[in-house]
Amino acid sequence: MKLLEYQAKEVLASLGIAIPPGVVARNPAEAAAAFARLGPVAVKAQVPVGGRGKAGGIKLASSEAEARRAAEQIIGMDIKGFKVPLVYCEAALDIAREIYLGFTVDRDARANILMLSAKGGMEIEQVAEESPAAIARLYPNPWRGPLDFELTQLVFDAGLGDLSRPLVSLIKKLYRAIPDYDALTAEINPLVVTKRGEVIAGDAKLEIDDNAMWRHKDLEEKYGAVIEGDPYEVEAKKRGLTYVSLDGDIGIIGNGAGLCMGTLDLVQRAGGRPANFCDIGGGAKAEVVENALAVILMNPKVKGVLINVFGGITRGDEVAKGVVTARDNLKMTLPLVVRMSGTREEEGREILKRNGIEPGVSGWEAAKKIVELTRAGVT
Amino acid sequence: MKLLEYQAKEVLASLGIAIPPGVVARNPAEAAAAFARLGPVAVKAQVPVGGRGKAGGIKLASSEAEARRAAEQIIGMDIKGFKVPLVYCEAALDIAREIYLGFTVDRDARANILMLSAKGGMEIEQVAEESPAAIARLYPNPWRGPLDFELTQLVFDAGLGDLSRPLVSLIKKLYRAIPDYDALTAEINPLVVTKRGEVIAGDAKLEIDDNAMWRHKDLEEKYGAVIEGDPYEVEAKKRGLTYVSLDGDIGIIGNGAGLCMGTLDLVQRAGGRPANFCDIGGGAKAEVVENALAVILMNPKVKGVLINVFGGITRGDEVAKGVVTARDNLKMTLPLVVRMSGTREEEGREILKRNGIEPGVSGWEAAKKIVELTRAGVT
Amino acid sequence: MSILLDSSTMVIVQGITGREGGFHTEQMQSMGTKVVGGTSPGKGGTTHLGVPVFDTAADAVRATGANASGIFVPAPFAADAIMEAAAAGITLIVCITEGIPIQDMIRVKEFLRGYPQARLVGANCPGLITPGQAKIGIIPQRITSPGAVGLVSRSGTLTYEVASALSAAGLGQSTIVGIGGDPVLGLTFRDVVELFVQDPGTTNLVLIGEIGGSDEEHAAELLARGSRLKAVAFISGRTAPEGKRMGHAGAIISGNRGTAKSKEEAFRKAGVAVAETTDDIVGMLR
Amino acid sequence: MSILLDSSTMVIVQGITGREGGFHTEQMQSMGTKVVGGTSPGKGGTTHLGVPVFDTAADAVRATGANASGIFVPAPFAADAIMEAAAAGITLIVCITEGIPIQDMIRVKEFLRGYPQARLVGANCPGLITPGQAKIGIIPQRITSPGAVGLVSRSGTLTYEVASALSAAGLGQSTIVGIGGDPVLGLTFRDVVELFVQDPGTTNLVLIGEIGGSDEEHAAELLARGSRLKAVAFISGRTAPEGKRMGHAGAIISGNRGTAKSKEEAFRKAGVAVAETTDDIVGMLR
Repeated sequence: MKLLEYQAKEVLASLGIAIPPGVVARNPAEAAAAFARLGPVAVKAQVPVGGRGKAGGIKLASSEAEARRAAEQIIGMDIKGFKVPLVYCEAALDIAREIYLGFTVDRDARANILMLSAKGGMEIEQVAEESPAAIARLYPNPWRGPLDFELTQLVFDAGLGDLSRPLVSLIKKLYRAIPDYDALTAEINPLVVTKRGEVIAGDAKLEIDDNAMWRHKDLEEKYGAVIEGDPYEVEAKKRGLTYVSLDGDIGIIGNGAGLCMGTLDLVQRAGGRPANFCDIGGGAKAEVVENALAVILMNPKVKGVLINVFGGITRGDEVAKGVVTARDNLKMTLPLVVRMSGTREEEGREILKRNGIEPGVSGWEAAKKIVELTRAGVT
Repeated sequence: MKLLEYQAKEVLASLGIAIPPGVVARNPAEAAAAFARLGPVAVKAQVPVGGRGKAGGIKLASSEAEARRAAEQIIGMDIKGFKVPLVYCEAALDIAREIYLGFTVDRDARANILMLSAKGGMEIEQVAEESPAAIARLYPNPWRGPLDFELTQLVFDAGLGDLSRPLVSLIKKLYRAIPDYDALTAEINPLVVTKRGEVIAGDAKLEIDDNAMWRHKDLEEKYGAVIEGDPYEVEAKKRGLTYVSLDGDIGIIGNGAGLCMGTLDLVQRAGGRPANFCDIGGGAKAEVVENALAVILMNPKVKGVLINVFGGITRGDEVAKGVVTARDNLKMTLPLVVRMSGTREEEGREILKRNGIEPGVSGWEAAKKIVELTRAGVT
Repeated sequence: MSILLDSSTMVIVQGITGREGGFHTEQMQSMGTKVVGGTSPGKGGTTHLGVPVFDTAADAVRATGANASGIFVPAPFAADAIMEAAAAGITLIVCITEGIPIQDMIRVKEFLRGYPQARLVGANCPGLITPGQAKIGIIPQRITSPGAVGLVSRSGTLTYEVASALSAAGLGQSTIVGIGGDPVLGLTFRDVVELFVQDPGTTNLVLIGEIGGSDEEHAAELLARGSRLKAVAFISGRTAPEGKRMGHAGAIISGNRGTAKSKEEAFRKAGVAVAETTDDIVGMLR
Repeated sequence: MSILLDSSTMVIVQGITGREGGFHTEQMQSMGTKVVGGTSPGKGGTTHLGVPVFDTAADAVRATGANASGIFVPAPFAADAIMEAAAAGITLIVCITEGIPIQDMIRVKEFLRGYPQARLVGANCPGLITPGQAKIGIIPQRITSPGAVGLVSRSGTLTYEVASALSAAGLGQSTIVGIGGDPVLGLTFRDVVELFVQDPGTTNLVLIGEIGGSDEEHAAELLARGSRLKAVAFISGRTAPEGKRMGHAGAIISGNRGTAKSKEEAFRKAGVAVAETTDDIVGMLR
């Protein structure tokens, strides 16, 4: 779960990290009230993706009217598929320096990595590419957490020795997001040093491991409902599916992430454009297939669906029956190609044919078939 | 710092461990009120030492009058040098089984040890001696803490497999007393399984590392003042001395725990009986010597004092001047023998003699001298 | 010949009394895998599916001499079960469980550094099978056949698909290893390839990779040093859009690694043929 | 000859700019100890007492090649300083600091298992001195003299006392090691005795023990196997009353070990003479 900025900052504050005064506004009136309370503010779109600044999602307001107008413009706008549900009005900081500080999972090292750079701010990725030595790194032992001497070395390596004490203390607090909240990413960029020497989180990104949400029901209850993303993804999540929206017109269902991704590749290669990625996991029960089909058919752009299932433990005839039932229950009329292999695949294909569903022998044949059928539909 | 039972139980409760309903009573009226609230209660002396049961410090009360009487008898009584400041009135438990559970520091292993036995209760030391295999043991890694599988094994090894889930969970909670509170001992004996199957701390012992009290100022503030022990030890603690009361009549001051203990040995060997152990640490500044002498002279049993100081960095003449100043400031008239060695010891002895203080050349000579002088005093 | 697992491997199943654990234990037994016991705390002393059940892995190892374990316990308990197996002396640990929190697995990886003999396959993987001899996990035996093709894969269903195709074409397999698709896992692509390179019973190699991470690149580096194995690689996800990532931390550490392009190029450079679809693999192997 | 430390040892002082650290650095320098640098975060690049100061121990080791460190930092930071020294590659770490929380030291001990080359003396100890060559810590040089008596002690001032007496009697010392009296510490009695046994420059051994723990017993076990060293032991605290303990946990694990009687018996059994007072030691050594 990717928290919104204000949510992430609430969590950081609970860990003892200083954040600027700020107020959530759900409408222009609340933004105006925020100005009245805080004075000049940055009005910031709350979306769980980067690049909101470039998308026009951050506006400075130096009057109540400006704050109101900024909120009007930003709330409801679409940033990378996310409809902005609310803005965060935050008092402006008196910035002296901007530092980059971030924890994330380095999957190659199978470890958490901590990165610190004196060159914080928007251009940190460029810094990483052009002068990687400007970013000090540490892999904290996951049982011990980062030790004081390790952090002191890191801070001096980053050329921030003059801030050694406050930074070591702050990094230890931020680290708590990993063991305490199963954070996969905990990033403060910029970490602002004000002209008065305070060290404050200027922005905050926090991603919590979805697999660990059972340990953090409090976070889910408090923040889970606020984020409004792609409506199909939201619906798929409710139905317990692994689903990602794409911008094509061919719905895809597969069992297993690898097979599903491979199916996207085949459809693209055959000249089609997938509308989604949808992994229904092992087996292929009618109910799960029906849920997946239901979500895919919500999208009016979809012109046909390809189901690619390998029956490992599950038998082909059972898969076929499940697909037929799902289609019938949903009264689906769009072209449907089902490719299945594994045990009893012939029996399965027979069932599909009998029910007017196009069976595919290989993934590649099936991909070409659905592309052909959806093109035909257009003509 | 050794917490009293009710304090230890408050800490356990804050860690999520179930404790019986109980009320602190500072006088008989409060004990009567506790009975009114809780019904039949055990009225328990609160002292930071074991053996209070045998000393008559625990009484069962099945009426308000009995509760009142028990408190009257127990509050103010002396248990191993501790004046009982208050009692803890605790509802009786419906006991089905008594388990022993304890963490402590095993200094030979330089590690924390966790011990669990199905044979809990008063006789656990006897169990340890007669059937050590009845006590399951685990040395948890101090960075990781005890892992679930390790605890599961421990619980089955202790023959408590039927309680595996609640015990694993409870032990993990109790373990938090080590990293969170610098506990040196965290013991629940008996850990009671009630007839309804609840697992509840029947008693609790918690010792916090004095060297770590700077990390636990909250505990010190909340509980530090309640425990009233030996008045000389209390006074010595206030003055920052390492002091232990003994039951003899010769006051002892030394610098360094080893030298100080060695001095006790010598005095005893010379036929004397030390009144205390008092380590004034490195150096021997007049102020520290004065503090030590002042505490020792508070004890009316003391008939003379032996100071044994080795001047390592500090010079003998400085030590001598410090001792003279301290004695003069305190207007001390009892026999005083000072043995010092190290740099400038002759100059130091000269100063002592000039001021009427008996200088000792060796520790053994000095010990014999003070024993002789104090005996002379008696005659 | 084979890697990691053969008919002499003595296997316990952690979570043997569970639905999944029980079902797959039967499957494993039915192909002849030497399942010598299982664990289920509180059920020690009973028998399930014809084998003794123990309260803990240590008890099971002590009593049976098992050297391998298949883990079928729910995600909240799986990381602990892996550590338990390693501490009990198990040298091949196969964790099928899906959905283990990443931080749990990071701690497990660090824990396993203290047990260098213990090899972990997974988690979130279909396990491994040496056709005709034994399996630990859930790869269906009937789609496999004994032979000399080593197969290593990050994907479950793609593994089945390719194994089926190989078997249908008469190309048997020495061992099939599904290493799993989680970001933090046990044996890597490179680890498994290294084992296949050393296995005289393996003459061909099929590698099924996926976008993300650099494991395929590392395996390619190893093969680039020259190997007697004829190898074909396939990378799935080449058309997958970049994840909707947030924050810079991920980008800073991964740079341009982990794309399908970088993986395919690495394999080509190493002299490994790259298949465009899984259907092409069999043809390219001959 | 000597153990652990000689005139070639290159020493840094952690906390060199502090009052204690500075004072004892001068003492160490005045007897010829090769002090090559010190640490004090934020003062890197400056010079103190004629040696360069670094921000961290790793920086100091990189720049100076130091292999030993004396730690003079306040108790709340001392455990971290020990781990820092070990991680920086220091092989002899001497921690003088008193009052380190026991749980900190337990974590340090576990940490040091990852750095088997690193030997820790202390904490809460006077350190060690090889008379005429070098010292790390606070043992006054002037009470020592070079020679062949190895001295190991748990007590600071008793060490001084015995060293003085030895020197006055013309019995010089090979090395004097104060291991410290804390419950959880670095080198044990037995570790140090083992080093002395292997040192050809040591012919006699004086052991100053204390009640509590079983370190003396373990050292006696080692000596019981036979050693060329003529040894005398002294145990202080034989008349000390049992601590006012609470709870059973301590009693369960320690049983009858740790008393002066058990220690003295162990030494006698090992053929080690036991002195009744420190005054007797010199006479018994001749």
